[in-house]
This record gives sequence, C-alpha cells and structure tokens, in this order.
Amino acid sequence: MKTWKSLGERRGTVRARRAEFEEELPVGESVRQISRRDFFRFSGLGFAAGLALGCKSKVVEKAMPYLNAREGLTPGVAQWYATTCGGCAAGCGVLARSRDGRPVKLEGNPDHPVSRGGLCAIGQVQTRGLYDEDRLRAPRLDGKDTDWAALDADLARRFADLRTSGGAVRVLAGTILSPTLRAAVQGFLGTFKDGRLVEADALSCAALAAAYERTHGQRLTPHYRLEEADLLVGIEADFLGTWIDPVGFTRAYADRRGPDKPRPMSKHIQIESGLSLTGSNADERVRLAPSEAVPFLEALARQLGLAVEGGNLPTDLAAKAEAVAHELEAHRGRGLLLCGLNDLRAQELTARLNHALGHEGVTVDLAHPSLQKRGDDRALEALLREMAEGRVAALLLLGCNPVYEQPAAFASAFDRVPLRLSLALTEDESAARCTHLAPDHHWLEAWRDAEPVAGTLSLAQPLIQPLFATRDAVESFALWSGRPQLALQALKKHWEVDVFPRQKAVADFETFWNAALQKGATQVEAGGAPRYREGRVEGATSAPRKDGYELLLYAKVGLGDGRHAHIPFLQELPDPITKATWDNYAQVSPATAARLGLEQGDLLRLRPEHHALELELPVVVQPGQDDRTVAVALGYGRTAGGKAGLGVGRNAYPWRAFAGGFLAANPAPLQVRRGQGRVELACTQDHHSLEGRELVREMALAPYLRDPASARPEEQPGPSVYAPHAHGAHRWAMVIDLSACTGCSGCVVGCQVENNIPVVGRDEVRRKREMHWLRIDRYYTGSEADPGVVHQPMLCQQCDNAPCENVCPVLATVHSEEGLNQQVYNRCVGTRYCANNCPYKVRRFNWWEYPHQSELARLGFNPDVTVRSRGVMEKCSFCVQRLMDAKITAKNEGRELKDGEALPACMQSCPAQAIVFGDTQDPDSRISQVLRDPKRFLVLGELGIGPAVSYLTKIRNITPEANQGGHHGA
Amino acid sequence: MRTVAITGAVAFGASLMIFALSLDTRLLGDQSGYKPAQPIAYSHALHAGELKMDCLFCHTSAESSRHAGIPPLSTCMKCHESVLNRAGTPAGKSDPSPEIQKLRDAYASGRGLSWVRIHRLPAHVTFPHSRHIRAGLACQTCHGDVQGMERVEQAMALTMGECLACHRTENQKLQLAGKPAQAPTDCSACHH
Amino acid sequence: MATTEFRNARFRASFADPEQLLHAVAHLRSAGHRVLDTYTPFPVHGMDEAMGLRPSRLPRACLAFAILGLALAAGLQIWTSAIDYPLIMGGKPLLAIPAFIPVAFELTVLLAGLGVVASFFVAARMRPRLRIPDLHPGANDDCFILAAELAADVQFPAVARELAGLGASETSLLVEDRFQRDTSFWDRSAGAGALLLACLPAFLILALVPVLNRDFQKRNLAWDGGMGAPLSAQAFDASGVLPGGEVLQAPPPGTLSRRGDPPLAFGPGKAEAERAGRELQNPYQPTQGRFNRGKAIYERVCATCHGREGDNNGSMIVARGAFAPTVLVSPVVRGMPDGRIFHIATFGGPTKMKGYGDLLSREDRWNVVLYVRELQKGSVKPAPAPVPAGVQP
Amino acid sequence: MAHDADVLTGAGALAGEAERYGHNLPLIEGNKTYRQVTEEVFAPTERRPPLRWWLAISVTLSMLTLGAWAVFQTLTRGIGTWGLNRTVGWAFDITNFVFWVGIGHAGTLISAILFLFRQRWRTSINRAAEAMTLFAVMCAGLFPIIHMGRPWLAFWATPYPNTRGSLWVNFKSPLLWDVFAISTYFIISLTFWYIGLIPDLATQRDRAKTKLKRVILSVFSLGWNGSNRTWSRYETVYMLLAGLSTPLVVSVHTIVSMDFATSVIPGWHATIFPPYFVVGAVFSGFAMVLTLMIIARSVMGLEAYITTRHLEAMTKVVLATGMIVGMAYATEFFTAWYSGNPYERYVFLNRALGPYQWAYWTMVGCNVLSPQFFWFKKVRTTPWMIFILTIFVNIGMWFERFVIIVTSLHRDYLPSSWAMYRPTFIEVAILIGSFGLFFTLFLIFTRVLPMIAASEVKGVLKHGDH
Repeated sequence: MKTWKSLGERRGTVRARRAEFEEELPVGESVRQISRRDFFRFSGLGFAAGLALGCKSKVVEKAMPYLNAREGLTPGVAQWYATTCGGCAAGCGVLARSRDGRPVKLEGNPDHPVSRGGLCAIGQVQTRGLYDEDRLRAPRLDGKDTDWAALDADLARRFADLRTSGGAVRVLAGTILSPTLRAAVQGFLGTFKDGRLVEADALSCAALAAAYERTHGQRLTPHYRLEEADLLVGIEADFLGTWIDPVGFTRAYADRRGPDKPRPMSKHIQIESGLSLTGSNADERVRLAPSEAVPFLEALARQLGLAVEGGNLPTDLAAKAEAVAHELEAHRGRGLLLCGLNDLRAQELTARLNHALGHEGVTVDLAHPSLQKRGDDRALEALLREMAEGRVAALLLLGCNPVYEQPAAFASAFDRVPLRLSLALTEDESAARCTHLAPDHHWLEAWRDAEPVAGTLSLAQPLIQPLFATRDAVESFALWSGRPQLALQALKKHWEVDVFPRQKAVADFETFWNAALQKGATQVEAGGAPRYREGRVEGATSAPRKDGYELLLYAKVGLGDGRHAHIPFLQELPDPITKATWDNYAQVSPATAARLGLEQGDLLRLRPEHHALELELPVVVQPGQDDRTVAVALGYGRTAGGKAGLGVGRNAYPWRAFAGGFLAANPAPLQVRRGQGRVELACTQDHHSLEGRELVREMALAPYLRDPASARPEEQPGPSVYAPHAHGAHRWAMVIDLSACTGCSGCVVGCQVENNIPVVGRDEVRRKREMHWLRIDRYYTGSEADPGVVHQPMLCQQCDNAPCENVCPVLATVHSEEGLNQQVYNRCVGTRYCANNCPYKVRRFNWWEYPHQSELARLGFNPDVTVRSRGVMEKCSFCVQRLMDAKITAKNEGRELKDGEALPACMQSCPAQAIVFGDTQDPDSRISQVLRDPKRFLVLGELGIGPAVSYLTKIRNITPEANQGGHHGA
Repeated sequence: MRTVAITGAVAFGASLMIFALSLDTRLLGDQSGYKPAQPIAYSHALHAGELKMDCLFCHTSAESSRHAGIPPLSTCMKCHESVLNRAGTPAGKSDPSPEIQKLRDAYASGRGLSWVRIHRLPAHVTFPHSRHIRAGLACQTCHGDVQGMERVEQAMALTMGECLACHRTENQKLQLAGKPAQAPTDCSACHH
Repeated sequence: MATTEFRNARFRASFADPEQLLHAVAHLRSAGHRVLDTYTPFPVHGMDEAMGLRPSRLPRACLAFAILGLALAAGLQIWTSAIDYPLIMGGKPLLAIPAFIPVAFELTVLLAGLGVVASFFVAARMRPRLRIPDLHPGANDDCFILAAELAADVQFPAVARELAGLGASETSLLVEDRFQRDTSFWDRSAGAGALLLACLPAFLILALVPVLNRDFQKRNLAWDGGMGAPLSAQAFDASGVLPGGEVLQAPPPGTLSRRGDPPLAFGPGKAEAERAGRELQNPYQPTQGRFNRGKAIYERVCATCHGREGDNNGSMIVARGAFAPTVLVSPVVRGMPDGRIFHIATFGGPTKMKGYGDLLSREDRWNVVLYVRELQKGSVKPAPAPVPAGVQP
Repeated sequence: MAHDADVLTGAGALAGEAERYGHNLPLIEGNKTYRQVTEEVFAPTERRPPLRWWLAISVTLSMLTLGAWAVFQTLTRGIGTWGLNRTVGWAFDITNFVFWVGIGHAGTLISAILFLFRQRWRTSINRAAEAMTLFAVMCAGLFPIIHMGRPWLAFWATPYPNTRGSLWVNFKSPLLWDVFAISTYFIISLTFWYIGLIPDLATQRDRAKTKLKRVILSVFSLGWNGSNRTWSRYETVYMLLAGLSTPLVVSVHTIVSMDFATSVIPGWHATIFPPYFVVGAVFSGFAMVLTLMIIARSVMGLEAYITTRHLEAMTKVVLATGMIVGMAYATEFFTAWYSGNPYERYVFLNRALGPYQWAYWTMVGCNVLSPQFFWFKKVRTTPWMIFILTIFVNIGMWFERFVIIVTSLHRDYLPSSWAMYRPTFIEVAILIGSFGLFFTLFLIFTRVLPMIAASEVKGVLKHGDH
C-alpha cells in the first residue's frame, strides 16, 4: 500500500511493530496491571456493570508524618538547593527543587558564574537517573551481590598484597571535576608504589590540551569567552551542542546573538562537514570533508601570515578560506577561533592563530583555564599498552565506561587485569566485566565539589539520603587508602585548606562555606596565564582526499557520549537537527543520497577500509552536509547499563582509533554498501520546508539596524466580531527570540520533567504520538546543499480566542481570566476535537495508559502535576502549577507578585535566554517591554485567534552578498 | 388512571434525577462521615476543645503549605515527655496512660507512626491550605467541629460544588464592597 | 375519558370496498342512524366528512410542545452558559446566541414530536391491550366495517337489508355493552405496571442503601473515572522504596537550602543559653507587622502554657497542673537579654519546656521575642534590674 | 402538484416526474387484492426463514462479532489501538460516524419529504427505508462514544445537575450539537417509524398464531382496531411528524457538517458544508436504500411491491444528488483558489495530488462519474446495474468523509506537524462490525416486522389504475 505514504516518508518494512512498545518503555511490567483494571471496568458485563466494577472501597490509606520536625522543613513546600550537575564534566550550576526531602526537578543556577542559569537536556533529566530501576543497589563481588564489609575486606587484602608486591594500580576515570575526589583518588594511589591516575574522556579534547603544552608549555584547555568575541569561527566544533561546555558557551554566545543586546551582534562562521547544532546557528557555513579541515586551517594560517606548510585546498574552498581569513583579520583582537578536532596539528594551528590574532587574554582565557576536559589520550594509549602486556595489576574505573567507549582493544586488554573494579552506578559494559563493583552514589546523593574553570568552584550537596546500598567514591577511596573519612568531612577539610585561603573577602570559614552552599559557587584566585612559546607546528601536512567517503563521528545533543543512554527521556528527545529519536543512523547529503538512490530509512552498510566492524545503519538524508561525508552519532548501541538504551542504534565508538596519540574517527576511506531493506525511523518531523508559509520571519542584521521598524510584520490580525474578554489581575504571555534560540532542546526535556510527560517509546514516536508539550520545529530554507536553518520552539500558544475551547463538548478546556488556555484533565473525555482544531498541533493525547507504576520512578514525578490517565488530552499549561505556586507564595507573604518570579520551566533553564515570560498587566514587566519590540510577530496571527505566545524575527548577521542561500523571510 | 400515569411520570423523572445525582459523587465517593479508628486514640476534643490548643500549634504547615499536615511525633513529645495522662502529671509521678505510652514507644522506636488518612482529595485536585488559612478561613469551615470530636471524622463531602459555592460567595461579597475578586474560580487554580 | 351512552341497539356491517363503506355511512347518517365509527385497514379518504368528524386539535398540542421545547432549550442554554457557571470559551461572549440555535432547534423538534405523539395516544386512548372488544377479524386486513346505533323506532332487519343492498357482506347486532370499556385484567394491571416501571430508578436508589447505610469505619465506595489516585509520590503517603517506608524524607544533614537559615552557632544547654544572651542580637527592628506576627505565633503556641498575657493565666494546661511555666512578664524574664529568650524558644528551657526551633521559623522566634518584650512593657512597671548570674528562667 | 417546490430539490423534481408516471403505470404490479397484500406482506414474518436468510445472517453476525471484539479491544486498551496520531486525531471513527449518519438520511427523507409531497411511490419502500435509518443511526451513534478516550464518561456530554458546582456542558461545541441532533433524530425517527408501524402491528397481532407473539404485538399495537376516529388523528399526527422530520433531516447533517465547518482547519472551514453534506447524505442514503431494496425484493419475493418504477425513481434522485455533490467538489476547489489563502489552496491541491490522492480519485470516480450511467434508462431499470453502481456510490461517499477528515488534518498549518495516517486492523474491524450490526439488524427486521407498510400500500393499491 504505497499510496499511504507521502513522498518524504516512504517506508519499507516496518520492524517489529507492536512488541517493541512494552520493551522500550522504562517500566514494562505495569502495562499489564493497568489494563487488567480497565479489563474489569468493561469485562463484557455491559456498561452499567462496568461502572459498578469501577467502584471500589478505597483501601485504608496511611498517613505517615515525620518523626522529628526540622527547622525550615515543611511537607508540601518546595526548597531549592544549589548544587552542581554531575551529568557530565561541564560542572553547570544547578538549583534542585526538593519536595518532602527528595529532588523532583533540576534547573539552572543563575548565580553560577559559568553556566549562568542555563541547563541542558542531559542536566534536566538527572533526577530520572537518580530514580532509575537499573541502578546497582549493592556492591558486587565476582558477580554476586554482597555487602560493603565483605567487599572492603576482600579489597583490603588485595590492595595490601599490591602494596607489598608493588603491582601497578591504575585508576581510569573520565575527567574528575571534583578537586576533593581527585585528592581522594590521588591519596589512594599514593599508597601504592606504582599508582597512577589516567583520565580519558569519551568525547576527547586531548589534542587541544596537548597543543597548549606545545605553545604555552602547559597542558591546559583554555576557557573560551564567547561573550567577548565579535567574530566566532568554529571548525568542526559543536560548541553549542556537545563540545566542552555547551551550556556555558551557549549562555555566553547568546549574550551577543541578537541585534538589541547591550553589545553588538557577533558574527558566527562555522566550518564543518556535518550539520551540527552549532552550524545550524551560524551566519555563514563552509562545508568541507573531514580530511579538508586541517588543510583549511593551514590555509587560514598561511593567509594570516603564519609560516606553515600545506593548505592545499580545492579552489572553491581556498576562496572561502581566504574570505574567512579576511574576516579574522578584520576582527583582529576581537575574534575567536574554535577547533573541535582531536588532532594535534589542527589544535596547534588554532592556538597559534588565536595567539597571532591577539585573541589571547580577550576571548581565550589562559589564566582561568577550563578544567572540564582533562582526558589524556596518550596516557590512555600507554595504559592500553600496559594492560595488553599484562603489566597492570589493578584497574579501577571511575565515571567511565571504557569497554563501551574506547577502541575494541580495550576490552580484551581489560580482561588481562586481575583486579577490575568499577564504581559505576549501573552495570554498564565495563562493570559487567569487573571482578568488583563498588557503586558510587548518584551525584544527587553525594557531597562533591567542582572546579569547571580554574578559580570558579562550586559545591554539590546531596538532595536525598542514598536510596540504595551505594557509597560515595570519596569515602571508598579514603577507606581503601586506610584513612576512612566521610565525604562531607573530606570536602569541608579540602575547602578549608585549599579553597578558603584562595580568597580574601570572607574571614570566617563557616560563613564562606555556608555562602558557597547557598549560592552554589564561589570564585577564588587562580594562577596566572602561561607564556606563549614560538615554535614549529607539529605534524606533517596531509593533502585532502579527492574522492571516496569519509567518516564523521559526532555526539548528539541529547545523548552526549552515551553514558545516559539508559534514560529514556534522552533517547526520545528529538535530535535538534534531524528530529529523529531512539536511533543513530548514517547521515548523507541529499546529493549523495540521490546519487546512490537512497531514501530516508534505507539501510546502509558502513565500514572503514580494513576495519573489522561493519555497521548496518538507516540513512538520514541531511541537507547542509558535505557530499563525501557520512556522519554517524556516537553514544548508541549500548549493550548493558539499563533497559532503555539496549539495542537502540549501533555503537560507532570502535571506529575510532589513535592517530598520533589522539582518538579520532578512523581516517580510512569509508566503504559504503547498500543493506537489505529499510527501517522506519522514529522522527517527530517529516517535512522540513516552510512550504512558502510565513511561519518564521527572518531578516539580515544590516537592514534591521538601519530601520528597526521595518521588522514589524505588515499584516496584522483583523478586528474581531466580539469584544475581547476581560482579564484578571494577571495576563500571562511569552515571547521567544528566534535570534537567540539555538535549538539545544533543554527546554523540551525541562518541560517534560516538570510536567510529568510520559516517554512513549520508539514505536509510538514512529506512529507520531510523541508527547512533548514543547517541541522545537526545525525548518530548512534555501538550497538543500546549503540550507538556512530555523529553530522554532512551538508550544501551546494560549490563544485568547482559542479554537480548541469552542469545540470541547464537556468544558474540559476553557479560558482562565489570566489568559491561560486551561486543560482540565479530569474533565476530559477524550474526543480529540480540540487537537484537531488546534492550528499549531500542540495538543497531546494519552493514547494508552502509559506505565507509571514503578514506585521508584514515581518519586521523580512532580507532585504538583497530575499524572494523566489514558484517554485524556494534555498540553502546555504555561507551567500553571509554578504560576500558582508563585502567586500563593506572594500572597502568603502579603505582597504583589514580582516580575520574573513566576517562570515556566522552559524559560527558567534556557541557556540562550531566548524566552521571556511574564504578566502583561504589569506595564513595567520585561514582557510588556518585549511586546513592543518591532521584531515581534505571531505565528498564524491572521487566524485571529490571538496567541499569547509571540516570536521575535530571526536576525542573521549576514552581509547581503553572503546571502546566497536565498533565506526566506523579510 | 390518569392520576396514576402522572404520578408515575413525575416519580420516574424525580427518581431518575436523584439517581443521577447520587451516582455523581454525592453517594459514591462522598467520604463524609468516615471515622476510622486511629492507632492512638488521640482526642481532638481534649486538646483542641478542652485545652484550647490552637489547630496550628500542631498543624503548623497549614499556614505555609498545601498540606495541613499531620504533626511529627516530636511535636507531641514537646508535652508528652512530661504529660503522661489526662489529668496532667504531677512532677515525679509517672503512670502513663496506655495511649500516651503508645506514643512514647513509637517515638522511642524511631520508626514513627502510621495514622489512618481521612481527608483525601482526588489526585487531580490541589488544595492549598496556606491560602485558606491566611485568608482567615476557620479550619472548621471544611473540617467541622473538630474541637468536639473524640475521634475525627470527615465532616463534609468536599465536592467541587462546595468549593465553588464558597469561592463564589466570597467574590460576590468582595465585589459588592468594590474590591477585586480574590477567590479564584479558574479551573487551573486547582486542577493542574 | 367520556363513555358513550347507548340508548338503542347497536349493529355493525362489513364491506369489501371502501367506496361502499363511504356510501353506507352517508346513507345511514341520512337515515338518522348514529354512525359510531368505522374500522378500516387503511384510512378511507372522505370518511371524516362522511362521519361528520371535526378536524383534530392535535396540531395545537404540537405547537404548544414546540414552544415548550424552545423555551426549555433557550432557558437551559442561557442559564447554564451565562448565569449558573459562566466560562470563557474561545473568546466568544457568554451569551452566544447563534451557537445556541442548533440545540434549541433540536429540542423544539424533539418535544414537539414526542408531545404530539403522547397527545395522540391520550386522545385516541391508545395503550397496550390484550383483548379488544368486538374487534372484527378483518378490520385490519381487507374488511371495511361500520358500527352504528339504530335510530329510534327502526328495526335492525330493515337496516340490515338496506346495508346488504349497499354491498355489506355481513351485518350483525352487537349484543354486549362493552364497546369501549376496559375489562381485561391486562388493562387494569397496565397502570400498575407502568407505575412499577416508573419506580425503577427508585429501586436503583434503594440498591444504593448499602452505600448510604455504611460502616463509617471504612471508606465509602468510590468510582474512579481516572486520575483519582495519585501516581506521583505525595507527602504523608507510604513509599515502598524510600528509607523508612514513607515519602517524607529528611534532607541529608549538612545541606543548606537557598532560603534556608545557616545552622545556629549554638547548642542546647544553659551555658550556651547564656552565651546566646551575650552574643545574639535580635536582627529585626520592631514593626507593626512583626508585632502582629509575633502576637499570632505567641498566642498560637506559647500562650497554650504561658497564657495570653504571659502570666500563665487562662492556660488550661497550667490549670490542670501539667506544667508550671515561668511567668514571662516576671522581672526575671524581663531581665534576660533577647538572645537568651531566643535560645530558650529554640532549644527549650532547663526543665520541662521543649525547644520550638524545629516548629517555628527563626524569624518567627525573633518575632515572638519582640512580642514578649511588648507584653512585658504592658505589665511590669519598674525598669529591669540587672540579671544576676545563675537565675533560672 | 407542488411543482414549484419540486424545482427546489432534486428529489422533488424527480419525484414529480415519477408522479407523472403514476397516471399511466400501476404503483403495485399484479392487480393485487387487499387480502393478497396482507398475505404477501406478512408472509415473511410468519414462516420459517429460508436458508438464504440463515446464510446471510451468519455472515453479518460474523462481521458483528469481529467488530465487537475490536470495540472491546479499543475500550479495554485505549485509542492507541487505532492508527491515529498527534496530527490526525480523527479518521475511521468520525468517517464511519458521518457515513452512517448520511445513510440514515434516506429513510426519513423518503418517509417524510415524499409524504409531504404526496409521492405515493414511497409507500412500498418507506418502512424498510425508515428501519434502515434507525439502524444506520444506531451504527453512527456507536462511534462518538467509542472514539472517546474515556468512553465511560460519555454521560458527561449531557447536561444534568451535578456536584461540581453544576458544571454543565459546552453548548457552543458542535460536538454537543451532534449529541442533541443525533439523539433527537433517532428518537423522532423511531417514533415516526413506530407510528407508521402501529396499524401493521395490529394486523400482525390479529394474525398471530402463538400466545407470546400475540401478547407482544398486543402491547405494541396499543389496542389498534382500525377505528376511523383514530385514523383521523393518526393521519394528523403522521403529517405533523413528517412536517417536523423534514427540517430535522436537514438539520442533522447540517449540524454534523458544522463539526468541520466551524473549525479553523483548512479544508474543514467551509460555508458550503451544510448543503453539501445534506445532499451528500441524501445521495448516499438513497444509494444504500437501493442497495438494500434490490437485495430484499429478490430475496423476499417482493418484486410486485418494489417495482422497477420505484427503483428508477430513486436512481434519478441518486443521479441528481450525485451531480450536486460533484458540483460541490468543484466549488470547493474554486473557493480555495479564489480565497487566495495558501493553506486552503494547499489542502485542496494536496487532496488531489498528495499522498491521499488515491482516496480522492476513488471518491470522485464513485460519486461523480458512476452516477452518470443513470442517464441511460436501460441502466436505471436494470436492477443488477443499479446494484453495482449504488455500491460504488456507497464506497465513494465513505471515501468522501475520509478525504475530508484525513487529508485536511494530516497537512494543516505547520509543516512540522504533518503526518500520515494508516488505519490499524482494529479500525477496519470496527468498520466491518458496523456493517455487520447494520445488516444483522436489517435481516432480523425483515423476519420480524412487515417490511412493507401494508396499510399504506392498500391505500394506494387502486391508485395506479386511475
């Protein structure tokens, strides 16, 4: 039945349609329980009998108060705790909402100097990682659950042997952001004759640090200050999505992205082979194959007067390199060059260019280097060698999963280590091969600290007592060192000794400590910047390849390096660019797809030449991608570590190899063969064109600056037959700045967590039944080869004359006097008429009773939001529970609600500060000011439905002649 | 015959209406009168009635939280470490009444007590106690004369109609006095 | 219902053709007989005129019911949408008359239709009947029958002959006088049956008696249409996974929330109380708001034992002899520094009084201190003497 | 008579033509006596059903069972068992609903409007057509309930005083209008049908052989004895009901069309919908009546009562309404183009050329092209040809609703939300089950009650001869 399909979404064999549903959901068992209840409700006895069976005398309900009251602890009242996100090594500041003594929501901490209030998708779901059924609940010894005493006894014996024998003890860790933990690990290793810490990141930036070792004599990662840059040139660096510190970078980037910011709008040029989130936000993009990136840099360097060999480029690219060089020249001292390649030559060129252009000390901060990526690939390579030679007696894994994320050689070498100990939270691929498991606390249960940028320290305090028999890594290492110490003591001591003296402002440690706890972060002195050293650029030049396919390995915004692949929220988060969920795939450019006769979903067999591993992946046709590049996401294909991640996608990590001591995608030509059949990808968006519709407005910067009023849309909604209805004390409205929004999707997940929105699984997404209340529509404009990209967050527009309201027969959706379009779940009978009549298609229907029965997972639900049953419509409520909470708090304190006090979850954590929300009844509120912005336009305003959400025209910092993409809009 | 028919029709209509109303939570789901035995025969009549203790003395969170809350045992122990029976305990004399002994045992055990929950609104409703207390509403408005109850029972059905009736009256009063309405009647004030 | 009085003998005749029947009816009426009715398998046109029947008044009933329906619909919609529970929908006015037309029309038609049929049943006395007296077996098949009352002084055979001449296939006298009367058992019990049916809902209500007459130790029956039971963990509920088996958890020790007060640098005990007296200042200035708040907290909590005036008077607990608290307005307390009173409010007194630091916020405790100071001002006149060391509060 | 009014509706025009035939052709063939009519009309209800009937009902009961299973699946597991999604919230459910409501239009139309126009040829078919209406409305009424996410709360769509501060219903919602329109239509149609049935029930009662049958028929025939006094009132009531039903018929599909017409969705939001839907309903209704009658007259041996003349008259109605429907399709396209509204334009282009074009062209072929064969008298008077063509019309009219609902929804305003809809087996099974229900009820009806209004036929028995 080919006719059922549209051109863009022809599908072949649909794999395993129904069976997958139950498996993919986080908790499968409960589906059955629920349906049994419904079964009785209807069990063939007719409707009345069904009604009667639905009745039940409620069981005796317990009411269990606290045993002891505590100052400031009130059941039902949320407390906010400042802490530090442990989702990755970026160390963003987090505010955790604690209800009844457990964390239910994480948000960005505006007081944190690096992340400044932003939080990414991965950070937002961390509570779900805490209440995860797949966590290890006790230590294990040789594959069997045991208790800590037994494990410690066994370890003590083995460590004692090693101390006497002098066997090599290695701790392999992802970047350890916590100075206290690092000290504990170092202290532990210090008790051995041959103990060493090896840090290795799955998404490695080792070459960057190594380059600075060559240029400045010190292995460091600079802290890039995007807010200072007038010109940003990114080379294969997805700094808004996955590179080093995406939240901090996005926050800083947003400071300069938009025509009405305090400082002039920056210009962003992205040079890349795939279309990354960062590239999708660039004003100009240069497409090149991965092998052309280093020559491009060489060409830049030569243009800018550095004595470098190479720089052989095809003529069109050479011209572009010249243009970019001119731009850099023009912005000398105010620009920034960022390179995401894990290639020493590339990074050294970048470092030397940044120095030569006078960026150091302005946009490249070496005095306060970033400590977020400390992985050293050379050390890892050395460790691998040691292991393979059988010279490692004990390997302790801390916050890493090398069997999964390192080259295949690791796994076999790992088995040669006699004592294999992992501190992982779940039984991941590496933990499954360990002899000892000493599960660490989830970071929300632990006392930690973090120093993301030298001199900026933040504290992480636990939000709940440990749920399981886990132990803080700090305590474990202290104990194994023979100096048992509680984590809080260790932390406090470390701060008293090492941190407190580095500042002068506060004289009393307790005050300093308490202030840091409450604020979440503190800034102290850091060392000075190292000096530049002239030198020859390392490595030989390589000519770009002329033909054949090249492999690009990248990380997805939602999944990152894959360590959280077992959290279904992240699997279901649509990739900001492809809008695909629950899979990784082989991205090819439209031209390549046409040449190979490929369509979306066709299976493709890929293998780097001479490599053992061949992967079969579905094709995604990716506009804007280089024609010779095949891009595959990392982080998929988990085989252990949690149900949701199992069997989702394929693991491409083994395709990385050491090149000159740094892990990078296998540079061998990629063999591409057609596979058998097709897979239906679970995409949330199938149509990528605006179809010539004025749904998004765009404008170039220069004409806007000449005449800001010209941005005002010509067409205004016509008059209404009816008089507008009255509003009460407040009237809520939202404005989304399309110039600022990067599409990072943090809001999507934040909304999902705040509002108890279910994850539905791959099959349901395939059926277009994802539940996200807030989605980000991504449109391509212009040519397929070089498209303009627009990210448009789309949520319930809370229309004043909402079309959904009229049609509900039972008054389940009506208007509030504060201008909210209210959806009353308990009144809804589920006709779906409202969803049909919604022009924005933002209403979501509960097609099934989604499983919510896991008692553990239910702890993570927001207790202020009803968990919807099947058959009920739901949609964005402007986080009405938060508005109510803010209003109640203000009223209880006997004062008026302040502007900025009531914030929806999406707005709170937006790293780009793209969302403004507030009360339009207050003429001084920020929203009232933004509403007067000439750039403001309504989506489908011509329907006269009066949406309360409006958008600001996307301004692109393009010069008219660079506007070859034929961008749509004003 | 005609009389019979008319009577029949009226009876039919009326009883159908009553039946519908009854089913519609008036009878089903109406928990008023629920008066379960509690693990400790705590007497509100004694504490709130005779001793004139303020409701908020123990139910402290009622003025700051959505929950009125059940006091932690430590609150009970503020007095009952000394007070061991109804008559009050003269210093040095300790013959605790069995109920107070249960309390002391529970506290000492460190495990606390499981009371039987009486008032429970459906999960799709939020009722912020704090707003109502701070608006000056007496607890008795909804909970009945608790100070007279030896054992607490649910006094009202706590239906949406009861909520609305009060909110509407309050707003009318305010509007008559020329003030803006304070008691929200928006759906999402309670359902979210 | 009006019963016809029969003065004379009645008879009936059967015809095979409607035209003959029409003719016979006209003939009989002109001959002075009273034609009671005709019985035909289909309506014979012209018969009403032949029998002299007046047009039916049912159209008027229909109109009346239509108006009733319209009024009901209009009333229901206007009252429910604009008066009883006004709700804003889609920016339309509460009284959106165009939107009310469809339902108004439907209800008008419904009531008019049902009303006129009901009127018809009543007027034509139609109701379930097991036996119909004098029913001619062909009346609903192929016979056209008339029933008439003989004119006075006319003999039946003569009429029979005349009718035979007009085409009557059979004529007969009707003997029994039960022409239009209900006699069967069914007809009598029909009313009772209808009443029984009418009471069905009442029986249903009776079925709810167990619900009404319930054991108040147990929860009532409830019907959960959905979302009645919380799926998110709620305060005071039991939890199968959290330590202690309950949802309410204490935050880990040492943590400090954003708006939380840093831990006090004091411990319990007399020495600490004295230190607090020396070191702690009330951080708040007395204002009317603080006075009010302090008074509220004092009267809610402290007055239970200390009495509303701080003099132990009126305290039922003191009256019962449970406690003998310190008189707050006594010179001893008046002489204590604020910090010391605060310390006692927080950690308790040296004898029976427990601390209220866990129940009352830090600010509220300072408010109470302010209020106690005010109480003291009101009662004791002399200025406070310096507090001698070691005096127990 | 009524020729002025005839031009207003296709039905009237063609009925008028049929009237002209009436002066030289008998309505009932075979020069029957009253007794013969009685015997022949009631015979099927009094003898054992033939094997053919058993075969037929076993097929329809199987279909019904399949449908019941599918409905059970839907109720116990949720709407997730259907192929709907966030973009297409209605598809088979409301398509079936509108389809069956449309089918339900012919019965009351034949009865009421033709009665008011004194079209005597209606007498042979009105009973069966009305029964068909009732069964079709029953099938239709099923869908609004089962399409709800929480059908156990369907009673919330009725205004009754309650404990929620008396939260009533939304009288501004077209779906609520549907509740009133469909239930009124069902009740009034049932009443109309029943009133027409009373004299025949009396005949059936008088002929009843068994006690039980007699008792039941006595109860329902309400003591009918053929009295002229009652007949006189009866005719008044019948006329009044016909007068009430006629605007009711028009109102029902008008209101159903408002489900779409009052929305904001391009392809739905169209002022042309009410007349277009009503005509479409008459079109499909007559087609279904023809389909059924052609089967029934041959199966039950009622060719003398349902003559070729009846069939021919109805085919003309089908032809006329089919052309109006075709006109409506064209008008929609014109309006979309003329409006200059890009969304509206896109929806109609997408209908004809988009992924659902096969459905669109099926609809056009069945609804616009196939009735054109009725221009030929040979086709109009050959039952098997009529049968085939009316089946096409039924298919076409189902697809018309499918096209309106699905193609409008699946690509509306924001391209980001565009999606495809594919039915699941459950939905197909429910559609089959609704046909099973319809035909099962109809088959039972033909064995239990007189399929032809004997008392009315007797009244026109002599008319053709004039």
